[in-house]
Amino acid sequence: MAIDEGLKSELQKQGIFVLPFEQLYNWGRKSSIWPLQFGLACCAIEMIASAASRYDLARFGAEVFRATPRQADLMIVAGTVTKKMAPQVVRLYNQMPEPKYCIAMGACAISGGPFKDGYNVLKGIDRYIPVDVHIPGCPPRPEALIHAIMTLQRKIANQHLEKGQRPRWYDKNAASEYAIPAFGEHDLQPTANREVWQPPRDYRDVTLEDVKKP
Amino acid sequence: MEAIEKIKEIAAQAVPAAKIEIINSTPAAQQPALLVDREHIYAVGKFFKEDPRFQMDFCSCVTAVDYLPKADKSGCIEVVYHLYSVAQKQGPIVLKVRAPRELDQCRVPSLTPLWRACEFQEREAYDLYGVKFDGHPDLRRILMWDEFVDHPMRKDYVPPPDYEWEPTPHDDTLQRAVEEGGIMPPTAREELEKAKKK
Amino acid sequence: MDQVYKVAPQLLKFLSYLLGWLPWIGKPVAGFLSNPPAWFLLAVAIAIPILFVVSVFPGIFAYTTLVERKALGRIQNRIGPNRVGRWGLLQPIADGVKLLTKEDIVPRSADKFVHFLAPVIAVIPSVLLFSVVPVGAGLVPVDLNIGILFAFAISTASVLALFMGGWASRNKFSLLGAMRAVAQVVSYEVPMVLAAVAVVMAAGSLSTLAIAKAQGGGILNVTHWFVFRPWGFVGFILFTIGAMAESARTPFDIPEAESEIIAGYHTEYSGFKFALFQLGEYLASIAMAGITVTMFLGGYNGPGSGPGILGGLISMFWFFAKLGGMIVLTIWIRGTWPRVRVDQLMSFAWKVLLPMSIVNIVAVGMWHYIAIRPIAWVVTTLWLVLWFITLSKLAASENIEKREYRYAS
Amino acid sequence: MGFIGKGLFEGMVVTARNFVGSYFDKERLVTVQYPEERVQVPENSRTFPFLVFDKDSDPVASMRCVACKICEVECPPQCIYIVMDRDEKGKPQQRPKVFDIDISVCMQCQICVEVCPFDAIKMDNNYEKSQYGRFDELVEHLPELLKSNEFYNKIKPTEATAVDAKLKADAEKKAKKAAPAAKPAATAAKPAAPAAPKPAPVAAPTAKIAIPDDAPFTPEQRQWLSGYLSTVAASGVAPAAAAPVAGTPAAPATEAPAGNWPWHDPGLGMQRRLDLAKETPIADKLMAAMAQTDCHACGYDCRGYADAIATGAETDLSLCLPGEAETANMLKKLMQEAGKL
Amino acid sequence: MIQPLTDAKPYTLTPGSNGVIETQTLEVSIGPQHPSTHGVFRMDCVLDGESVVALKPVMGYLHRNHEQLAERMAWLGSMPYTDRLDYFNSMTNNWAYALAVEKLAGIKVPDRAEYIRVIMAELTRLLNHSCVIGFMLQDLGAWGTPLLYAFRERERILDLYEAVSGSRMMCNYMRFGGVRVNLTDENLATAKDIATRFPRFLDEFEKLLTNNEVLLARTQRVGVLPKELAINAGISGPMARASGVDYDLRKVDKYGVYGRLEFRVPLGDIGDVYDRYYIRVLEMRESIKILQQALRDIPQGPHIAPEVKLRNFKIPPGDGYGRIEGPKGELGFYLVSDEGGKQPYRYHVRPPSFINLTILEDMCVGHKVADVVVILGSVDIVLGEVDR
Repeated sequence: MAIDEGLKSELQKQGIFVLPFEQLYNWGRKSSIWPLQFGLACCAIEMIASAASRYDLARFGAEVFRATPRQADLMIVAGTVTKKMAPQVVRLYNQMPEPKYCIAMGACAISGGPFKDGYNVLKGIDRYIPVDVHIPGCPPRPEALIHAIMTLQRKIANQHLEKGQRPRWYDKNAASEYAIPAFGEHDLQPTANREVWQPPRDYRDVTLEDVKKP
Repeated sequence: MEAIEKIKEIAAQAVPAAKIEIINSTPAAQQPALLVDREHIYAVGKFFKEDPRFQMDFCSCVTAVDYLPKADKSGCIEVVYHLYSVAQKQGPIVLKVRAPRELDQCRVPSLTPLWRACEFQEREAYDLYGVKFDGHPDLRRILMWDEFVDHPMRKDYVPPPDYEWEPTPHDDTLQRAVEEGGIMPPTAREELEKAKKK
Repeated sequence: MDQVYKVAPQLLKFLSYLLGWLPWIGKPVAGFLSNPPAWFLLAVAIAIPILFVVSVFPGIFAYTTLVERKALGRIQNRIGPNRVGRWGLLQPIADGVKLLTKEDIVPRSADKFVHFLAPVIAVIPSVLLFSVVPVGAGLVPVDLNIGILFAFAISTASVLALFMGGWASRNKFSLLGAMRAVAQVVSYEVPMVLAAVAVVMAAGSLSTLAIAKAQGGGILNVTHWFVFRPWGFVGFILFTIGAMAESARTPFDIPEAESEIIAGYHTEYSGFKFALFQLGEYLASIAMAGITVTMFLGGYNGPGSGPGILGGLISMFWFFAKLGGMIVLTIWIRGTWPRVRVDQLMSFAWKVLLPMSIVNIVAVGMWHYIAIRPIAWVVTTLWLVLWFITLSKLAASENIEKREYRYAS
Repeated sequence: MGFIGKGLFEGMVVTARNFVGSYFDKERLVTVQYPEERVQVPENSRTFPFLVFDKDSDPVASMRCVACKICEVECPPQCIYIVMDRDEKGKPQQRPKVFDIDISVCMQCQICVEVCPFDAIKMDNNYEKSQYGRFDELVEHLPELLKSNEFYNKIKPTEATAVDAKLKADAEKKAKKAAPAAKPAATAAKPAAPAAPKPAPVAAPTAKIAIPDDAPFTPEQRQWLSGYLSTVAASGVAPAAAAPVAGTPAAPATEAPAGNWPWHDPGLGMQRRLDLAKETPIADKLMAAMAQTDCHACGYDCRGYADAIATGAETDLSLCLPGEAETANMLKKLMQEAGKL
Repeated sequence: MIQPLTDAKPYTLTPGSNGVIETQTLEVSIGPQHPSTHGVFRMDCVLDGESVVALKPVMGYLHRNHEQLAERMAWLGSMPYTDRLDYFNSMTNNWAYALAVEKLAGIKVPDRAEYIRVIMAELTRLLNHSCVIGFMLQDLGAWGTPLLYAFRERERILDLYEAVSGSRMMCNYMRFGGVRVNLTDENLATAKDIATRFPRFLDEFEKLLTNNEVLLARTQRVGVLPKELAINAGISGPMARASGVDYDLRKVDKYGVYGRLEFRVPLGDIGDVYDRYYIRVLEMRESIKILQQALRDIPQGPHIAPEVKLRNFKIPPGDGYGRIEGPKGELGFYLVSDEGGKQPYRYHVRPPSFINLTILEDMCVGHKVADVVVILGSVDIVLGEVDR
């Protein structure tokens, strides 16, 4: 039962601050996201630059890069996920304690990027783990990473505890561990985790007509 | 550095049994190479390394190149060694050695005992091209995972199917995306059918 | 403890006056509080120091993490956390809330019970350490006459927690971290204790209150601090190095060396257990800073500190000011120096600190028996400096040398 | 002494100076608080491409892109997808019907900007594009890509003014040449060709369709329209004149919907196209040598240009911009073989 | 008997033959995800207590098939991919590839372009050496302070790169026959300002580090690399010069206009981690000298050879090898073009950090785990270049 705004502002006038549990949790998680110290390629250097002096991720309380997945809440997949590295990435994501988020930073992490046609490159990490925010760019500027972290904070801010809209880590039977692919003779087995990887079936061509009628 | 022909004579005298030819590069590059047969590449390499006139003690680059069989030429895998001399600061001597493309006969004597620099690069040539180096201390795959069986950098390698979401397909990705029933712009699918009909 | 007995009745009277106006339960409660039975008075007298220690020092821990992140930021030309609350003031609270609501993972192959027990044991000794730290003039939670002995006995118990944590997680890196922690704390315990012995000899008593009282007097209550004695200054340096090694702060943070063995013994701890480990670690370093302040920097003595209400308050101010100074010093060192290697740490402890602390004890003896002050100053200083030079020559590892670099022709 | 020495304290002095300095000296506190303050991004900083159109009133018509697919071919990660717009008769318009850029693959290398002969695609510098979804949100279609020239001038002033000046200069040069209706002026073969296809009056005796002066067109549009109408008129009249010597049935009207020319596909290599057109008449061989993009950079479409060369109406063999020197040399070789030159 | 870990052999504490307690080695994989492996690089270490008994490097976690992709693209198409090889020094990667193609096709580069290339390469060298020292200190445990000072200077250089080429890290700035955009006077002014400001930063950096006793104790006599092994193992760059190998391609090949600029090449003699650190500091000082000379006498003129075509650029059939002195060592490109000429038939990169890792085991055996991390830091590897 979310408290309605009218009553809340009324109480506020009297000096009583009503803070439902949900907002307290979200505020706590939002304002102290500890990313996992996990860099793959060039985007990792831009991630370090965003934690460096000029762009300073510390202002958001997110500069504590924890080396162990047990104490991290955010995995920033910064760089190309190759097929040889994919099992390790999924295992790391499984090892993180539950209210965990994932940012796919850079074209390579989203879709394999410029190296899409390589034989050893995974076409995007969301074939195996659910990704919350995608940042296009090769590499995205440090401001783009900070903008993404603010987008993630907005997403955390409106998570709810009510029955219907609960995030996955509140209900018992939702998966918090994702299948780790095995090394096959020619490719990873399986090539994608079907529960996580669901491309849209209908693809509509956007043509000139959409330009004419806005 | 003397002219390449002179080097060829010196090498021929030093290792009489070796069959050495000269292959020249593009006219502008002026880096002719010495093609040596498989049995004597080790002896020639040892000569260039120890001979006081050359002292080639720095093996800079080891590359495998896959030549597909053509109408006139039969296919082969060529391993190219670029040797430099740190002591006398001399330009490259390029040694080439060829091996047939079939996996079981693709064997070349390793030069790692002469130059430690070749260790990783020969392992990479084995991993990506399938050239087995006899005498290499630790011939394992270096870049691909151990359970991988193919040699992916060969010209006739076909990567596994992975074309489910292709918003911008072109020529062969378009071909493979249509075969695997991937999701792509409908106009691209019609275009391909039309081209097939023609 | 005796002042608390005097204070408790007045406090209860004030409380009863406060609750008096409550409509129907006010009267009986006020009556009960104004003349309390003996057992209730004792309970309140015990409750006040416990409440004080459990609320003030974890608060100091929370805001030490904030000061640390902002100070490290300022050293590195950036601003620390400033978007959570006014100047980032709510950052520690946010960290706490997040760590509390984190899933608590216990590795499958871990030894469940030991894995659970380790953080608890990490916190208990650190909190107990505060019972002997004199916060103000006469204000010490428990006035033990063997205060310093109790402090050292308890502080070694935290090593158990580190090893249990490392061993129970069944993780190779945490095992390495645990072994390093044991070796380090054991080998730094000895020079620390011997440095404290010097102070105990000078103050003539083990009780921290007495040591603090011994440093009172002199101009503005400052000149009698032990740190202004030659042997006191050396003792201060030895004790600070030992304290930093004890609580694994840079340059001795080898047990959880992030760049070598991931996060050392608390690699497998997540959420609230990790927060408990951090709490234990930081409380231990604050408590050690408190003991250093008590033994060498004159505890609560400072200009204006005295027995009365006002003097007590000023003395508390001085104690917390000096405590803050020590914490800032550790943060400053953390932002500057690289980490020492394990074997160098050991050789430094056994070959340099231990002999110096023994020499220091001899210096205190000399100081005590040479009646004329100036001669005592000269003799002890000479004695200490001579030993300092010989030891540094002996222990200086041979490979450190200045090098010249040539240029290619 | 083993450890406590001069060097350690020098280091402490440096960090202390930085700590104190951060409160006074601008040099020692370099943080730019991103959402409130922003780093002044230099002018030619680049993130993702966008398409330029000239007039706000009608973006579709005034789009500079003529769908010649040079950028699609040259893009290293192949993340551009273009479909040529055809009217109901199947005749190629000079506009892309579909122009997608998959920004989840784009590597921001601006090679498409470099190779575009019509300055139709430029690099934006907006970097705030993080999305929750990954599939359709990260494929930019025409509505998101099309941006006005004013926007281009706003984000990149110097570069935009230089491009506008060049376009205006080309337009005037063509207008001056086209006025006396002399031999079609060879536009400069340098890679940056003019945007509007120049009106090449075909030798065939067709009256130049005059456009009323009060029609609401800018001079530049007038050029383009007249060129376009002349080709339409020319195609309507000239099939007979283009009858090749070899007697095979003349190809249908040059503007006929894409006939069954197997080689008419920009993706095929030059060699393959010529093999497909081996036994065909000289006009088809010439057409096979073109770049098959029907981009009208030469003033005709591929078929029209081939016929013009075959009939001798067009002597300049280097007008095929996308084909560049390769097509020009091949045309010269074919003409020598056919003994026409 | 104590329950063994998943794969380890059971611990036996029975006294060995000579009465010594038989201990058991510990296999630890300092794995693809580790705070100080500078990316996804793995070392399988066998530890006896703290000291290393054996060490096998494992790579390939960032093998992005750059060479196969290059064989399907035009010559110019793989120029932006060279930025992603060693993602710290995109300018020198571009230069190495452009130099190799120019050598193959025989293209003459105008003088102004050569000077611009020298300026950009030396700026990259400054940036790379300062960041490497920063990362090495991070491995030594200094909580990011030297690293963030180095990144503060790096931001200044990246601003110049962005103003000139459009992107901070992936410049894609050099073309065959010169550079894509000419340097305006304002860019030259910022470059001069960087050249004057960098020595002050270097002095502060040295004061913080060079005679810091903990650093001296941790790095002297650690990871010693003898001179003959360095030459035989093909080690190049500052790592070789720290062992006394006098081989700097700017002096040996005299490519570009390095023949006209005078600068010195610092050489160490023991070849341990401290030498590699200090050689990089001295090389930064030499680079500043080169930068000032290049900025002083940069001529006017075209910034690119006009006759080089942008599209359908063809190279006559044949092969060739071009190399430059990158900040990490000798970066070479071996290119083979067949008769089609529009695409490279074989495109091979000779990466310095991949070959400098050959002797990692020889340097690390016998040292502690803490030293292995520092030695890897001093070797200065970037995984984009190691795995290509």
